Amino acid sequence: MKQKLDELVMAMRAVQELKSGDYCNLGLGIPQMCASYIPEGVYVQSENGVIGYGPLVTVDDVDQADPGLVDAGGKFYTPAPGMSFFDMLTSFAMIRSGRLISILGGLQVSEQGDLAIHSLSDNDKYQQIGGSMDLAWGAKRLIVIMTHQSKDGKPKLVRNLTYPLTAARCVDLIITDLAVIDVTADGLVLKEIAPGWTVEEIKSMTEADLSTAADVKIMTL
Amino acid sequence: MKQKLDELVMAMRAVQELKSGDYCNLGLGIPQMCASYIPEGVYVQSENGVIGYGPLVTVDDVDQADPGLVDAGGKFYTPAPGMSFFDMLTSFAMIRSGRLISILGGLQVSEQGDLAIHSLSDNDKYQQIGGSMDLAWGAKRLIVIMTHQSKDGKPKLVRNLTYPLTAARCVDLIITDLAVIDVTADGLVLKEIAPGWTVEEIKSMTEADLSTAADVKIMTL
Amino acid sequence: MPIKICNADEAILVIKDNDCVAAHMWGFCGTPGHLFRALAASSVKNLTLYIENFLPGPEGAVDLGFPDPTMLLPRLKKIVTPFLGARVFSRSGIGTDFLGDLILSGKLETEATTHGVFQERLHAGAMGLGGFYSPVGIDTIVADGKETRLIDGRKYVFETPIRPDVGLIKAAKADKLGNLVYHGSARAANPVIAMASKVNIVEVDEIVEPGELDPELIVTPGVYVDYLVKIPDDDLSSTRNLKELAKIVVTILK
Amino acid sequence: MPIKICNADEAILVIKDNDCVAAHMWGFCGTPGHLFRALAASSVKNLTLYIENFLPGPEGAVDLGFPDPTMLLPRLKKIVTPFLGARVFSRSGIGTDFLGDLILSGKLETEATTHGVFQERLHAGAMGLGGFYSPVGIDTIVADGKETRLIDGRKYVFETPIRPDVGLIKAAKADKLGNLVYHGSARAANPVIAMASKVNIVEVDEIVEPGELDPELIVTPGVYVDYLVKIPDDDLSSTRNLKELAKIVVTILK
Repeated sequence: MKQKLDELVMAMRAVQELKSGDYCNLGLGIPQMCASYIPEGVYVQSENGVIGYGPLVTVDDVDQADPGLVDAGGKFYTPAPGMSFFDMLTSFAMIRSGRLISILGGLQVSEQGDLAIHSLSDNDKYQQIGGSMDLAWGAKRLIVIMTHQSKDGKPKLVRNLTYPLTAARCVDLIITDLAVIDVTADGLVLKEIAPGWTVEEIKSMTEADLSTAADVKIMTL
Repeated sequence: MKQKLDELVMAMRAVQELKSGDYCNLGLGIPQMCASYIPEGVYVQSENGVIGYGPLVTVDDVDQADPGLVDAGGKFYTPAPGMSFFDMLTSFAMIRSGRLISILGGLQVSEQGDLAIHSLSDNDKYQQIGGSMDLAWGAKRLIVIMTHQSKDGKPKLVRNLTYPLTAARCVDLIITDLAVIDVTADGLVLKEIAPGWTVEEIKSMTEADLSTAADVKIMTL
Repeated sequence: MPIKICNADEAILVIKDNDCVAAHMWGFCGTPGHLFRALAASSVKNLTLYIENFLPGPEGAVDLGFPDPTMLLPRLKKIVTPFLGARVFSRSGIGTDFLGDLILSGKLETEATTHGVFQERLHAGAMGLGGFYSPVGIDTIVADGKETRLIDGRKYVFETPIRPDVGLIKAAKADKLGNLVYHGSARAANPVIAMASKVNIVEVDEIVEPGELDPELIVTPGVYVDYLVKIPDDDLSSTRNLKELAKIVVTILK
Repeated sequence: MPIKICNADEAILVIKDNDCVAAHMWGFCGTPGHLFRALAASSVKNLTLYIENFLPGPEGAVDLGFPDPTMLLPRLKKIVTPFLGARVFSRSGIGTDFLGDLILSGKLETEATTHGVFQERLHAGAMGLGGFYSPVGIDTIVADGKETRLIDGRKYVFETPIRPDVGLIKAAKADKLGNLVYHGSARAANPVIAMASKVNIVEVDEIVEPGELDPELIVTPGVYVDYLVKIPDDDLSSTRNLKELAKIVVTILK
């Protein structure tokens, strides 16, 4: 059963990094899937101005959908005890305060922990920067969830970014569909590998220099 | 009865400049005396974070003194319908927004409308700047209330400030114990004189060049 | 000045050609959709729109009242926004041009920024600042053509204040003095835009008497409000309609 | 990290020699007097105090619980404040020196600023900015020795962010997650200091369960709170005592 992990499993692995008392922000894409697995005592912030909200509204409780309770991804959420609302200036001060753990998606991460989230370029002007640069700069700890390779099989852990930079030297931990990788002062360190895969296989799908932790282990949920 | 106006009368003259729908801030000293004469429909802002509050607490209603309802001068105020509270960053954005009429005291005003409120100097380091520079810079309209001359008989309407600057070209109207003077692009213009005084007497107590309005009149309350 | 309580068409007349207009836009959460419709129906032109964000709605939702900002396009020459929704590239725009083509061809100017920088630029406008050094966006398109500076060994980008001529604000309730309270995360960028703008037009669901709003709960004091518009109960932007729309969005469109 | 609910002496241990500490101080309105007493009783030294404002109380009021900041002087090397109360010059200070003499002689450093600049410097700290250009204080002692710059023909002064090591915060109520609500104009600089500081110690009159505070009313979310101290009911800084003190101030001292 040598399979790449699916997105939900990557999200479930990411939330293992969160512990009671933590505050986090979930970026668009796979990170938002973490919302369903947030541990007890961890509070989620949404950049349009809310922290500590409850589970998302589902088709089964559609009457709870309140047009004023919408998260960054446009999903309706339910209230929860201890939540609070604030304006977006406050929200981005909070995001830049070093008090939130940030979980973002990514197109590429470099050996130095540089992050590229968008394929922004001068000629497409496809401007969806949103809060990603603020989140990457200001996080207490930045976790990136992304597939290990692009759809056309190119490595996403690279020596140097080829996509435009989001923020330099900002990533702390990378969770892919094959591995968990620490970004250290000495470069990328392989900490965990998905079941059925070998260190060598993972290295072969990685462009960046990747050292292996002494206690490298198999990912578990 | 050729008398200089007392402080209360100066304050009463100043509030004639306020009309329903105006918002104002009252500086320390004589301007705070305006509080008792604020016209209906005019709302007072205090820089520690409140706007639209009610009358001050007096010795007769001492039970109303609430340690959370204190104005910029440290006086207790009573609540009023439509008042609101905010933090001091918001308060000073409001003060700089050009939406408040500001009434300040003064040591000197120059021909150009430059204002000096404090005798701050390098060697006394008597640092009571407070919000005066913000209030002078950001006001929709800046009214200065001060005596026409200093205690030792020196003119306070001067060609150029000798006291340290608070803000340049900021004053719109000056109310003294002898006159009401407009600050215009063409210099200071005498608009009103206190009962019993002549234009020439006022000019003799003024160092700044002072022209006389065609419709100069006697101050009334 | 006393605030003016009037209808949207009347209020919107304060907006002149070439003005800078600012608004929050996050789906139907906190978006002044009623004012958007009035502005779209006006004949004003060459506006610069500062908008947080520019998110075209799903086709079906638009007819049901989703406050789609693309309705404003005939009024605009430039959009400054941290987030330009992907649908903008597949939606027909002015005349027969696709919006994406208008942007790619430069007929509609755009400017890249981040949420945090955008918010802080509005705040700088509210405080009368000349500009500030931002730590975010270094060596990215956000910093393109801008001054950078090393301060204490760290690199910063110089960003300038935004001081819109007119803010379009959505609040939940106002009292007759213009004091505003918001609801949930519909607060969002509305208070920041209100503080930065020279003139504000506010749409609300309800207008009450002074004293009915808790003074601790008022987020935007009336001193910032110039025009106050009550959304008609049967309007597409009324909370009642948005609640129905919300259910549809959850069940049908997702 | 989960917040720590503890007493003032325990919380204050997070403050180290040479730290920058920030607090609001406006008579007894919004002033963390309970934490002031704990800090005064500690042995930490060479602090830089960012305080809005430094207002010694009337002699009689101090004994009754007025949170006089002069009690902090033995802990300080520098005070940055927009307003240094006149009484500071007639009050005895460290040892036998008058405070005024300490300041005039430069033994205690001070720095001139304005309320608006002070607030914006804290905000710049909260946003991670490198600095900003302020329109206020041009050609005054506030601009002494600072860079100035013409922007669009207007002169501005370069001001730097304040990022205190520890903020001392006074709020009315907290829930157990550290969410804070304030009372009246005692809100003041407290929320701004809380957002700017790396670590915050908060004193409150009451601690309640999560969910008991209206989410619209919470001004400082718990994410900014590190230590939470309930003021003992019989403490000089308790609201009950301050209410009594307020009456005395109105009737006797004014």
